[in-house]
Amino acid sequence: MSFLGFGKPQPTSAERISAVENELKVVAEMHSRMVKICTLKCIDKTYREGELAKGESVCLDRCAAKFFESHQKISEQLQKETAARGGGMGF
Amino acid sequence: MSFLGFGKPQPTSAERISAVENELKVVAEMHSRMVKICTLKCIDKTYREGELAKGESVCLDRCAAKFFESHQKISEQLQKETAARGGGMGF
Amino acid sequence: MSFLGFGKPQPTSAERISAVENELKVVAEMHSRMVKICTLKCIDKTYREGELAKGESVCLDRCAAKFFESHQKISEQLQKETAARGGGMGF
Amino acid sequence: MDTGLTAAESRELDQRLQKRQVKEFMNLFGNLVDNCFTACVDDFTSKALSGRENGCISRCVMKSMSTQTRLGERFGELNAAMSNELSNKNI
Amino acid sequence: MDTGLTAAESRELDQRLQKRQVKEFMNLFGNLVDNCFTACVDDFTSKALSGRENGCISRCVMKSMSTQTRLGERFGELNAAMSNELSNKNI
Amino acid sequence: MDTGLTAAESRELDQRLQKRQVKEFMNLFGNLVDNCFTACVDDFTSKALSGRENGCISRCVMKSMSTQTRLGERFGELNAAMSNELSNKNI
Repeated sequence: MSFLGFGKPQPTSAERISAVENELKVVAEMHSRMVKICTLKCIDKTYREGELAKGESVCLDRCAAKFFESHQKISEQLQKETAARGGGMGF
Repeated sequence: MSFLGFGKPQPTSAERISAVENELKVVAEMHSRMVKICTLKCIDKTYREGELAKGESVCLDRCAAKFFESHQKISEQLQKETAARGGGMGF
Repeated sequence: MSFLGFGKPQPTSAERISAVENELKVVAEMHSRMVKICTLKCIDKTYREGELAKGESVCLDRCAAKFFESHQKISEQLQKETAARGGGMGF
Repeated sequence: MDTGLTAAESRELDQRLQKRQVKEFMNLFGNLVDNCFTACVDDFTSKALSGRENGCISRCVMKSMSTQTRLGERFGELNAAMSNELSNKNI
Repeated sequence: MDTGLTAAESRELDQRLQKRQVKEFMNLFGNLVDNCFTACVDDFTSKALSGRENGCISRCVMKSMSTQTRLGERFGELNAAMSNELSNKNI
Repeated sequence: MDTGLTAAESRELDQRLQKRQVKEFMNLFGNLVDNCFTACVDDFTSKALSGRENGCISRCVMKSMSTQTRLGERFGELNAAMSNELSNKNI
């Protein structure tokens, strides 16, 4: 996953490590945000059952797919808009 | 508080410091989460008074006790379930 | 912005760097909190339009001004109260 | 992932990733406590968890673990698919 | 807490803990601003805080400090009780 | 801001600030995804974003960027005004 521009060739050893570390951090954070948001969208908050209901499971699968699609879409739009506005990373 | 397994004998100096630092960090974070959640559960959001009402104070005390009990209970259940599922830290 | 007491003369090089870094971190965090809170207060969540409505723009400007005023006011009150209670940083 | 790191760099990276894993597990655990406490505990007329609250927390932990597992699987699949797509584009 | 650290390690740890304290105070202050601003400021027809908003913020800060103090006391007691229980188990 | 740092210290600081910028951009991007996904995606009867959801996300990103820009301008002005006020007080 390189949509934030990490993973390009980097000279020093410390920078190479940082680059990989950052890439994994981005993935880990995305994962944690997805868990939070899809739990909120799909899981019944009364917790009357300890097992995932069929409907909840299906909702989680679709939520994950939609989250990824949104993530990619927003990343692309952000790159386009930022380029168009000539702005830096702070928008 | 060692329920996350920190504080076990560690060889190097840096690791010993990290272990204590981590343990204190866990406690600090638990404290900060408790303040947020018990404020939400117990404090009237209109702020018509600047002093804690009697009912609010009692609610805070009980919320703190229940938060600790939940924390410990969840920690134990997590250890049991993780062992039963044979899973690592990512569940 | 020195209301948290950073930026006082510091002996070593590392400490001088940390002091400036901390000061900038405080500003960056305040900025990010303001964006979150004023978006919540002012922006229509249905996103029927992609442009800021006139009313939303004006609301954002006023929200920013009020956020700064609150920030400064709370910082001053906190210093006074902490001094009066003779308490340290943990209140 | 092909990280392009030397063996020594990989070892350094591993150490950092272990720290990250501990941090992530702590976050995950903290979010679990927040989530299940918020959803299940609402009665502050006593300072011990009631039978109903205990049951709710226990089911909440089980369901959260299943959610975590299921979303982890989906995340892995989607992330692999996205990485493939991106490397095909780059070739 | 018996940390089992040497004097030199303790000194290093102290420095890190001071950094942590600064960070925690910044978080606490930030949460206070968020919380009191969210609860008290809702009128964006002017760019200066109204008398009502000022009063509400001031009471909110006072009450939040009392909440912080009270929960800090409870947290200390509960944490001490839990630590004792755990060390009794381990012996 | 007059940082009072030497050239070497400034260089070290620059490197740290670059890291901070990357981190802040990642946060900002993550918050954007969270915010727009939460506001726009609510239908989990399919696993692909619908036309309505796509449009909503796209408008949400545009509006969020304008919000970010506008609040950034206000923040800069207010922060400059506050810094001036504080340095006048200190002289």
